[in-house]
Amino acid sequence: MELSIDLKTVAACRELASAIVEPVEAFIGAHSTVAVERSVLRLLGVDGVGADEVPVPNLIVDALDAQQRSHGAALAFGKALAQTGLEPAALGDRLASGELDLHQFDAVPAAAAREVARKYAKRSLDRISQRRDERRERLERFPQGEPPLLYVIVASGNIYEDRTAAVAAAEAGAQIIAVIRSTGQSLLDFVPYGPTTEGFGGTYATQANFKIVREALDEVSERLGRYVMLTNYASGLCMPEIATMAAIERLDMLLNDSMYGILFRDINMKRTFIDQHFSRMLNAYSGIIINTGEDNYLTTADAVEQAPAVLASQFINEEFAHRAGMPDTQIGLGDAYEIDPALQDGFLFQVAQAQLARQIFPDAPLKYMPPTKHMTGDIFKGHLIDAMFNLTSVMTRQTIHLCGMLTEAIHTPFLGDRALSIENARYIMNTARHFGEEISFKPGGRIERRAQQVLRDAHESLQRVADQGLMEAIEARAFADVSRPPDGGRGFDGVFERASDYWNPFEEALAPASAGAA
Amino acid sequence: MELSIDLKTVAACRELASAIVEPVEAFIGAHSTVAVERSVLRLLGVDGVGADEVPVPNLIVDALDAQQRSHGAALAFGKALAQTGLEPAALGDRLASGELDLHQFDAVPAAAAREVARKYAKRSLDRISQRRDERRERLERFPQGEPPLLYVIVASGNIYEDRTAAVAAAEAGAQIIAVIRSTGQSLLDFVPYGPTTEGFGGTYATQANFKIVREALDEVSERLGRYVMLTNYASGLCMPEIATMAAIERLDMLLNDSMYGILFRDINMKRTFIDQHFSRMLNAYSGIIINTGEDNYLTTADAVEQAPAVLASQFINEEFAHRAGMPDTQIGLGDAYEIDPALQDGFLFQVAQAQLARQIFPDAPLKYMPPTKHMTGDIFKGHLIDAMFNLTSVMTRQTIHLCGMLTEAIHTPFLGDRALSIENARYIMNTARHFGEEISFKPGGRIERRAQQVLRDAHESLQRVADQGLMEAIEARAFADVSRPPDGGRGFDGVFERASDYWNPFEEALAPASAGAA
Amino acid sequence: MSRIVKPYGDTMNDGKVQLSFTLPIEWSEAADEAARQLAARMGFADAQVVEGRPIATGFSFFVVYGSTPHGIDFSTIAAPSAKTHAMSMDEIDALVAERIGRKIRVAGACIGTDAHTVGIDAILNMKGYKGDYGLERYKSFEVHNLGSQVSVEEFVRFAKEKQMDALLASQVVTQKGSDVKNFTALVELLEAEGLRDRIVLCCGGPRVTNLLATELGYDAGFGRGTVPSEVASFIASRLTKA
Amino acid sequence: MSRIVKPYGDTMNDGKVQLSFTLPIEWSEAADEAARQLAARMGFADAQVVEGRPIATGFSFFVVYGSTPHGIDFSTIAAPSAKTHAMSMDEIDALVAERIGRKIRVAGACIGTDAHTVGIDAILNMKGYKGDYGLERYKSFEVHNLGSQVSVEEFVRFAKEKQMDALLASQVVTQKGSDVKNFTALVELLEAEGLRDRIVLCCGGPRVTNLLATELGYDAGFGRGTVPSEVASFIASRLTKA
Ligand code: B12
Ligand code: B12
Ligand SMILES: Cc1ncc(COP(=O)(O)O)c(C=O)c1O
Ligand SMILES: Cc1ncc(COP(=O)(O)O)c(C=O)c1O
Repeated sequence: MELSIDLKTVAACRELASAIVEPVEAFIGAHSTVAVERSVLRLLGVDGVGADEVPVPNLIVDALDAQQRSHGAALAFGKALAQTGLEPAALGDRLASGELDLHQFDAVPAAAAREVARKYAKRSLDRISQRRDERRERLERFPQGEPPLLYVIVASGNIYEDRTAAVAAAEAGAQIIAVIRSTGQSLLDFVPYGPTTEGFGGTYATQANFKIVREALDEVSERLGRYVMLTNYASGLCMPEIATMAAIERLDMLLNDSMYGILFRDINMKRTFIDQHFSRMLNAYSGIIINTGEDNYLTTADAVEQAPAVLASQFINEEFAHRAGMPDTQIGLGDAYEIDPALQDGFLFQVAQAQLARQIFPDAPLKYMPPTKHMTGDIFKGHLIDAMFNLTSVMTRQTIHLCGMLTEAIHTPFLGDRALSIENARYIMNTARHFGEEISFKPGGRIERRAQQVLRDAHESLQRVADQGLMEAIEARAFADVSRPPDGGRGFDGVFERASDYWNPFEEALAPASAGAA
Repeated sequence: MELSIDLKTVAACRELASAIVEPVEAFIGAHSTVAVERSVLRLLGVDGVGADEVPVPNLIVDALDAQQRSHGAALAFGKALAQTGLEPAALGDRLASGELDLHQFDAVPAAAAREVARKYAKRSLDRISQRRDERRERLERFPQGEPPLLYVIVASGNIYEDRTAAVAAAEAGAQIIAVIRSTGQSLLDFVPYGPTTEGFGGTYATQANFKIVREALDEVSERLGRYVMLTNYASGLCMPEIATMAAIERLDMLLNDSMYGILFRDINMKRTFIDQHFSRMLNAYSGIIINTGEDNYLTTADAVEQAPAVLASQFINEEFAHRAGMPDTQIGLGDAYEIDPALQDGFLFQVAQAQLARQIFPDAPLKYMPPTKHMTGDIFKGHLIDAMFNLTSVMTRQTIHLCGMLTEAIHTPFLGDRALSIENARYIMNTARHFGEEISFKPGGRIERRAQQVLRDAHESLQRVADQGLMEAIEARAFADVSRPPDGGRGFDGVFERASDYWNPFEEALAPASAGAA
Repeated sequence: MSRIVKPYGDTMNDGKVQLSFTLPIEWSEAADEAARQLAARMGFADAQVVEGRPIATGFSFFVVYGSTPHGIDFSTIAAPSAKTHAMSMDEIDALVAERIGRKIRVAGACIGTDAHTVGIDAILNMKGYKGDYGLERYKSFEVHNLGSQVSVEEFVRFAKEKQMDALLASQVVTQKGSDVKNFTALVELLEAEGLRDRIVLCCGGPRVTNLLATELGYDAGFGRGTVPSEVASFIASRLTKA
Repeated sequence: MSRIVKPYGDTMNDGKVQLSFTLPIEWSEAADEAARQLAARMGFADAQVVEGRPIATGFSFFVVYGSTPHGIDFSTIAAPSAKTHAMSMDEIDALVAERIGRKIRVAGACIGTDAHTVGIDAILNMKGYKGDYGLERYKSFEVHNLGSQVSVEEFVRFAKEKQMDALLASQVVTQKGSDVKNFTALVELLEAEGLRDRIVLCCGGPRVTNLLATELGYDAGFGRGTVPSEVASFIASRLTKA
């Protein structure tokens, strides 16, 4: 079932993406953010909260002066480690309580600081790599099953109800569980701490919550003989910190987009670009598959019109991911089934788009989002739209399949909704399992013409962005019809220039050249 | 979207069907039945009921002696018409009341009888042809819309509730309405009379009921600017009488199978063969599209195994219909979407079978029945199975599309069920309207191999039936795994041999050779 | 120990229920409100009309979600299953051979005007259902399948004349309570004929529950998805226990 | 004249309703029976559990049909729609030009923590919704779209400072009653600030009904499928009437 598309245009799109990302990468290389530095501390072993529930990594980074910060938190912290001989966690606590202050250790030689920090960094990376091996080993013992991998969300706000729901969903056939975050968490400039039982439209992403669900899923995986993946969101102001926690708690996937926060959460673009780079370096190393957020273009605007924007964004996300050292097999590019169900031949357009992505990104674990925007209170109709989505997904061999809920327009999923939704996907994907293999598209027909058009338009739009520069293009509404100024938006004050001898032990260890090994 | 199939095998199947039907047609030509004779009287203008609600045509035919009967009721009745100068209806009433007796008129010359009977036969046929023209003219003014034509059933038992339901369904988008008959009516050897309000699992087929719904649908057709067809069942012991009433009341379709009654209602095979021939002659003339009942093979046995039986039966039904003078455009051959939803690639098999029929019978208005057997109380799942059926139908260009009900396993449809069901079909058939045109099947793939296999097996089974003879084969369980002896079953006592000068004015007028004009 | 259970949406005891229905009124905002008030009158708290639309002149369709305040004490539910005697075909054959020493005579039929034989055939016919052999395949049963549309009188006459040990009555059509009517008629006639105590009497069909069956005076009732060995086990253990 | 309406299955007044729900119990025949009794307790007659099955350890899902004895007197339902003033854009512009002689100042926002702006944007943005232009396109409105996650305080402050004639508040997230909470907070603050009487106050969202809105103290509420001209008509006629 191959579409005939112009491979030269595909190659040209990749070149344009590279040209677009190149200058941004230069900018990234010269800067860091408070979130990156907090992540470095977390990776070194700092955890816990201080007064007013403020996380210790925040307290420490907030206490750094501009000078210290520009060299990277690892240096100042490493000096204290070297001097005090404390474990990072213990040191963190003393700094948090005010017992110690990093300015006390300015005089400690940088070399000593680096040495001890490198030691802890290695310990941390070894631990992450152990978790990665654990995943590999479990996947061998409990094969996950064939893609499309059925992915459902839990979102009760209470981590313990979420755990119940996650286990139930796994039993019903879910292969991936996402714990949706509480609304607004992406705008918090810190990560909440401990198990949480009150969220709004979702449950806070905390390391303790990650652990609770990971353990429950490991248990159910063994019981079912099938590995069940766990995912969460590395978006927002704490993107790299969530990537850190996810690496440690062996999450398997993370929502992680190079531009989503900018466009849809008004987070400063520089902050986002820097954060996504560090996050993805870490994700690459942890073996975490990222999911990008192109589906968001489709929920706010017309899906037929936005199709080229989705493809253009996929090329950009791919390029950013490559630059952070991610292999194709970890880049879950996004798309969604959002064409108006009333449109004649809408299904043909969806098939065209999904197959186009499949051919252009053959090794990517494509993420396919379900119908949401056109879902209504008519749950019966909604179930059918989901069925056509399921069919498209199995036909075009999508990888990460977010099961649509018949109650999408009503409430965050009930336990019973999830069971019906999984039943829907399983029925359709089984009854039409090999349908995609058995058909081919009429050359020059409606489906093929549509795919070719989308590719051409994406190329054109990438060309425009390349001409302008990515930051300037975003300001000029190139994406999702929103304008974001380079120095506007949330979190800009957390961006800073690196001193010439800025140092980050994890970047040093994970720099893309060496990440190939992951 | 063409399957590559062996056209020689198709031609061989048609030849076998002809060889199978030939001897049966010879038998039919030498016999008649009480139902045929009652129909002749009805066509001449006899109607109404006598004592104990027995229809007048029954009273008259039952009063004929064997000798009279063997010459055809038209002769004896014609003699009385000639002698008394009464209109047929009035004569019928006098005969029913016992005031007159057909034996009184034995001495009237046959020529006089024929002359007057021919006059009334012509009046009747003119009326039918007027109704046919009426249909044509209405279809021109109010085009019915594109196939697959959405067909739903109403079945409340009460003709007035049925009317409400029929109008509501038409408004929701139904293009064809079937009033399901009360259970057991096919085994009644008479047609109930007048409007009825108490049926069981359906509503009695009576001429008055036909009229009530026809009028309501004509009204709604004008309001919607879209002709809505009406259909009922010409099966069972009164098959030709129902065809008669349907012709007069301008029904547009009739369930009418050459073997259904034999296999599934234990009606005598000779009775059925004779009755179907006369019914179809009439249907051909009235412009009524018949629907055959191959779907019944699938509701009692495994649909994957029975596929060749369906195709074999389609060839036989086609041949019988041709012999009765029906053009291909009136032969609605049946099939159903009954493969187990749990079977992997079941959808591929369904597509193969539906497309096979579409190619072998290119001009037939194929009738496609929905999933029933595997429907359960899980209405959500049921709605999805119906969706895949809807998709198969639009892909393979089926013509008469019986909408599946999500509540199939629960109750005869509620008004709301019908609306959801039609919404299902409309959504799927619109979003995937031209999908079938845009794809082709992989040569030698699963779909094509399946179609080829079914064709080969059907050929083999037709060969076996031809070798045995149709009546003998039915006794030997060639169809639906039931055995019916040639002289067993219901209604055999209503079969009789024609005298050499048997006469039937309608047969005379409608004999296949002349029916080409219809 | 009492154990109150309530419907579960996403939190224990939230009582969430989904409803749909049609009202014979033209759609309007007032129709939505009527649907909401109707749901409230049915006792649902926080009833939300999430869908309301015209489906025909004078008819509107609604989807409603609400919370029921009702719960049920699960510890008080007495609904013993008839399917608890699980034995394999061989075990049953051995048991019957040993304890009874002859074949058990079983007659089955679709009674009344019901013509849906697929269900009772699934239990009786050799080939069985879902890979589980039918009673005809057992060495321990002599099976008489009377087919469809068997009147209660005919069925009882047959049981009497042929000295059946067990009767299996099927009802698939349930419209207007015809199933309960026919099942009841069968028990009553068996009692009137003085046969009831001598016969293991079972019924089945998609809407049958064991509870309903026992309330009607049957020994057991079998619903959706029954496989033949469950029925065979019940009959054999009932007859060998007696 | 009173007009009692009941749910309609296939016959007037049969009261047929479809339900589905999950119970936190392991599936068994007793679980089916529990579902049946629960439906009976909800008041349904002839409750039939047509589907009952395990969906997870300790959870079962049910589909039930039953007949409700309840009806509703449709003649008593007072749910006046806010959408009854239908005028076209040109008519509205002409009316406002004639009677008011200046642009009507309108501010819209997604209040509270709600970030679902698509709905309010559909009403306000130039391009509108379903082929119906948004208020920005009207000559008669000066539109201020404050966007998402606007606190009630901020919204009222803006209304006061910029002397708004009409406020449009949107709520899409309804979990745990957050919509009603935020809507109520807005009315209360406007009243506290003495602004309520000077402002045409509308709210909207997929679960909003005009009835709910007026009960909360709004002038009008707009639900699913609202098009901009309906809102524009309401505001214009309210302001020109006053
Ligand atoms: C196949 C079928 C037919 C076939 C029947 C062929 C045949 N020889 O049986 C045909 C096409 C002839 C038919 C006709 C009609 N049917 Co019909 N039919 C069905 C259908 C699609 C499937 C039934 C079936 O075979 N199920 C599969 C079997 C294996 O399941 P089962 O019967 O439940 O049996 C299992 C258990 O219940 C149990 N069991 C059953 N009986 C017994 C007995 C004992 C003793 C035991 C221990 C166990 C047991 O074991 C079985 C195996 O697990 C159903 C819809 C559906 N999906 O359920 C409609 C359905 C049953 N039919 C229906 C109707 C109305 C009719 C007609 C009256 C329509 C008409 N007006 O013409 C006619 C008349 C038939 C009549 N006089 O009874 C309605 C009944 C509505 C109601 N609730 O009352 C249904 C629900 C469809 C609908 N929604 O309208 N039908
Ligand atoms: C698009 C969407 C999003 C987008 C929003 C983008 C944006 N800029 O608006 C994104 C992806 C960001 C998003 C995020 C979230 N969403 Co959201 N989202 C949706 C979705 C799919 C569609 C909503 C929509 O745009 N509808 C189309 C518009 C045109 O319809 P409308 O809003 O009803 O508006 C019409 C009328 O109501 C009326 N109207 C509306 N407001 C007003 C105001 C006035 C004054 C007037 C006159 C009229 C009016 O006019 C409009 C035109 O007719 C719905 C599901 C669904 N299908 O409804 C979920 C949904 C609303 N989201 C939901 C949730 C939970 C969330 C999150 C909290 C999830 C999370 N944990 O991250 C987040 C957080 C957002 C937040 N803080 O509020 C839930 C809400 C559950 C509930 N009942 O409370 C829903 C129902 C999905 C679900 N089943 O879980 N979401
Ligand atoms: C990449 C990405 N991150 C995060 C989110 C979740 O939104 P929030 O920013 O509220 O966490 C989404 C939602 O679609 C997304 O696509
Ligand atoms: C050809 C035909 N006639 C009639 C019927 C209806 O059955 P009955 O014999 O009960 O009228 C069917 C049902 O499927 C059928 O296929």
